[in-house]
Amino acid sequence: MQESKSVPGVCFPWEEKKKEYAEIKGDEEVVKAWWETYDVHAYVHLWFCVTGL
Amino acid sequence: MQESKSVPGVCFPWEEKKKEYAEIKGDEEVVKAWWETYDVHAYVHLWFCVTGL
Amino acid sequence: MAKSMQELYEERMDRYWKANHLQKPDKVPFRPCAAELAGKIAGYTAQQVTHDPDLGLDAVVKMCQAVPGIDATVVNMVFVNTSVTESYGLKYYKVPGIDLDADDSFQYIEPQTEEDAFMKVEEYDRFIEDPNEFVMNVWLPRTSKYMVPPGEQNTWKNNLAWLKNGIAIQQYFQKLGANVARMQTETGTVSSLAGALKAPFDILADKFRGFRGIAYDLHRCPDKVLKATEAVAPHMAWNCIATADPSRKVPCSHWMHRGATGFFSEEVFEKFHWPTLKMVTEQIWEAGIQTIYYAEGKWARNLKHFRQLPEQSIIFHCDKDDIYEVKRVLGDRFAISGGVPNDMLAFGEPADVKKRVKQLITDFGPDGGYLLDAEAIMQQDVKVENFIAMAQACEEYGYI
Amino acid sequence: MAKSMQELYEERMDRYWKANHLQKPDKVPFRPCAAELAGKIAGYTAQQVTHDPDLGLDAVVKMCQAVPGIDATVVNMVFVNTSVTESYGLKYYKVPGIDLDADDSFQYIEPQTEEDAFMKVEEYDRFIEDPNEFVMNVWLPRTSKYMVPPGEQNTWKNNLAWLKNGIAIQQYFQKLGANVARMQTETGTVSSLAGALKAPFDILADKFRGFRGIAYDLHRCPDKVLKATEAVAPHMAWNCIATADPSRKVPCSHWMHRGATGFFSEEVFEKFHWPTLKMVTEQIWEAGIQTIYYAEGKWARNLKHFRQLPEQSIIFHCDKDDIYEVKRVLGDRFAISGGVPNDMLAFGEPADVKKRVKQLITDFGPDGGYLLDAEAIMQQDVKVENFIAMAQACEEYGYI
Repeated sequence: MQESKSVPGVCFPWEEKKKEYAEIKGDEEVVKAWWETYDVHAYVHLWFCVTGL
Repeated sequence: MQESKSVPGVCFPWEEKKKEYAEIKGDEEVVKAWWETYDVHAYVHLWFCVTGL
Repeated sequence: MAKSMQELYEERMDRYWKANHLQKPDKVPFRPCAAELAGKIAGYTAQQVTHDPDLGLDAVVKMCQAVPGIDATVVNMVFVNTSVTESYGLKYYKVPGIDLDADDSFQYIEPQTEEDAFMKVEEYDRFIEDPNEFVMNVWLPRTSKYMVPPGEQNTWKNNLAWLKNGIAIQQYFQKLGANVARMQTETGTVSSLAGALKAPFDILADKFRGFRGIAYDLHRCPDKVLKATEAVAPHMAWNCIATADPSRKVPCSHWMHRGATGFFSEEVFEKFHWPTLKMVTEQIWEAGIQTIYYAEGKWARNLKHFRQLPEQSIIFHCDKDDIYEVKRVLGDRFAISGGVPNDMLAFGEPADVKKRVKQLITDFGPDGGYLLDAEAIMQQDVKVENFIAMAQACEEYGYI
Repeated sequence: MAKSMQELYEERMDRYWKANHLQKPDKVPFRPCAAELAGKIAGYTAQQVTHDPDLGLDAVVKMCQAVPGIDATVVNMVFVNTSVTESYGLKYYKVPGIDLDADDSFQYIEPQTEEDAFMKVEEYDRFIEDPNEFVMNVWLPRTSKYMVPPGEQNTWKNNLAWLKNGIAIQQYFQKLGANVARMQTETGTVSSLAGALKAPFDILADKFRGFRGIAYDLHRCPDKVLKATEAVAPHMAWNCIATADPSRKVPCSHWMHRGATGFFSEEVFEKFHWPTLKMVTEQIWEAGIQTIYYAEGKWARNLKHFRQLPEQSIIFHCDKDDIYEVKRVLGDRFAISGGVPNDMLAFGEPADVKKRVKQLITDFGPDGGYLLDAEAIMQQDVKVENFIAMAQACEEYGYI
């Protein structure tokens, strides 16, 4: 099976986004969860254009 | 009062969009109404960033 | 006392679930896939149901109200909303009321040349390396009049197109959800599917390379075609599961195109089409979701392959195949649907339809695992009286 | 028999409406503006109510459940959702839980130099010619880490940022609407405002030029400042009306900043601030909508100007002004709100609060046109027992 770089459900990985922050002073999970929530939505929009439109 | 070029509620005017179509074979009002619906939403998003965020 | 909508809904859900799972429900479920036909019943033009998302969805509710006996149906069988696609400048449709008369069905325009293709033959490696990157940065911008790919000079129309894509599709998703709820509470009807799937080979053929392109590629770069199907398959499965029914009660749908026997040889099907389709279907099944194989065209030669799938993992919808042959080959493992020819619905009379429905129910009903439907998606050519006859015959003969 | 939520809601709406319209309701309405305080009551950190839109909105419902006697409140007094702003890379906030401790309030970072300003002094003409074009093509891209203006080389992060802006804000709007309904059905509480307004001068000062920039501009290009307020005013009015309560029952809100007497001279207020604010307020009133003038800071010197506005067109919220003086100057034309010092709510005791509330109600209640609130938006420094005392005192003494 061909290995692909792209991970389903991810456009802009949290690991990349996290590098923008010097520090996360509070609960990182809250920040990560919502970043990923909107990132997943963006991914679903992109692929809805592919498979649904 | 200063006259401004921009009309509230409009980003991409229907008159401009309409030029893309060689012809509108059916009910133009339906096409116009929905173009303007999403255009108004985009405008509201832009100004929500200005006044609400 | 009349049943409440909730009781009616639960009764229909039970019936639908059992038939999908090879069981014998109290009645053969009527599960039509009505597209522009719903608009015809509701009094809306094809332009209205295609371009106006509110009327398009309203038409389905009105159809369920006007025609008693619909157990489950598709909330948006006119699956493209062209006001959404126009908002961000999608190029590949002929739109009812714009490019077409207000009563024509929307049409997909497949680019006919390598130059116009949304993915070029030399781009296989990029696609294979990262299909999501390709979709975001190459494919989607190419399909839009306004979008600009990374690296090129940006425009205000580009920025606005992405914004509108976000807004319009998001709103459309919410309207879909609200209308599924409306169908349930106002008409007691089950939304028959959630989550869409295409075969990896189909998506490559339909949306990226085009039929001509893929036909050549099978000869000039067969390994890349195969790798491309393998690269895109996880995205197909993931998206289908992510957008499926959270309760796992209703199946997702797989609209089947280029695996039909008229397009490619059995060898091509076996090597390029089937392996990733099988894998994706199994992943979806492992997530607890059945897939409707909506097999457009004729599939006879390839039917035997589907027996490799886990029992009950699919519902096989029969279009131009002999449904008796389909039942013989697949009926012990999977539910089947279909059986009423669209020609009969368009040109026949209610008596013809009732006779056909009675026959289908008599032959398939007693075993369970059968759902009544037309052969193909019902558009504006279907006579309303024939559709009503279908529903009535199912009510009349279906309790067996 | 206990009142149904719907009865409670209607009673509160009637009370709220009457007080806003200078009438005497059955009880003085308690209309708190509770921001991080709601999270404190619900058990959520400032990070949670600011960054998690579900918890932020849930906190307000929980507060209405936990503290009986809230007649009307703001569904999202923590008005910035930082997960939305992070999704498209907004630069101008310090975010609780990221840049700030999880229990700090979010902070707006105003660029301090001309170089960093989101609008440069030489861009007045472009802004004046077309404020929407400026917002779309200049201002918004500059405020985002990812967005790229037209004419520059596009990036994938730009495209994704616009898409996410569309999705995230759209979802946030839907969550807001759903939570207004939840407040009504689960707690019988009125959503106290809909549609936000800023004074044209304030928006120019706050979001485009910055306070330092505008202070210089008033000397170096006063005509352009004035023209800019005039150019942006129709957009302020239009947006406020478009996002206001469709039923016109609840007011919109005008969060007042740089017109307070500490910032600029009366001449500046009269020439640059007031004319377009007056015009916008009148347009909104003509559309059938009242405006809450939430007058942050001290406004005494400028109060007299507000008398020019149509009777009942505004509700004047008093922060650091002497509320008795406000009542004397404006009380015959407009309802007033406020009166409980935030210092007392943070450092005082419930008995102090009750005494203050009793006094306010005794002095203003009999005339009608008064709404109980703190002086300023309530953050996490307010003691919960003092907030509860406020609600209880209003229940106890408010029926006069």
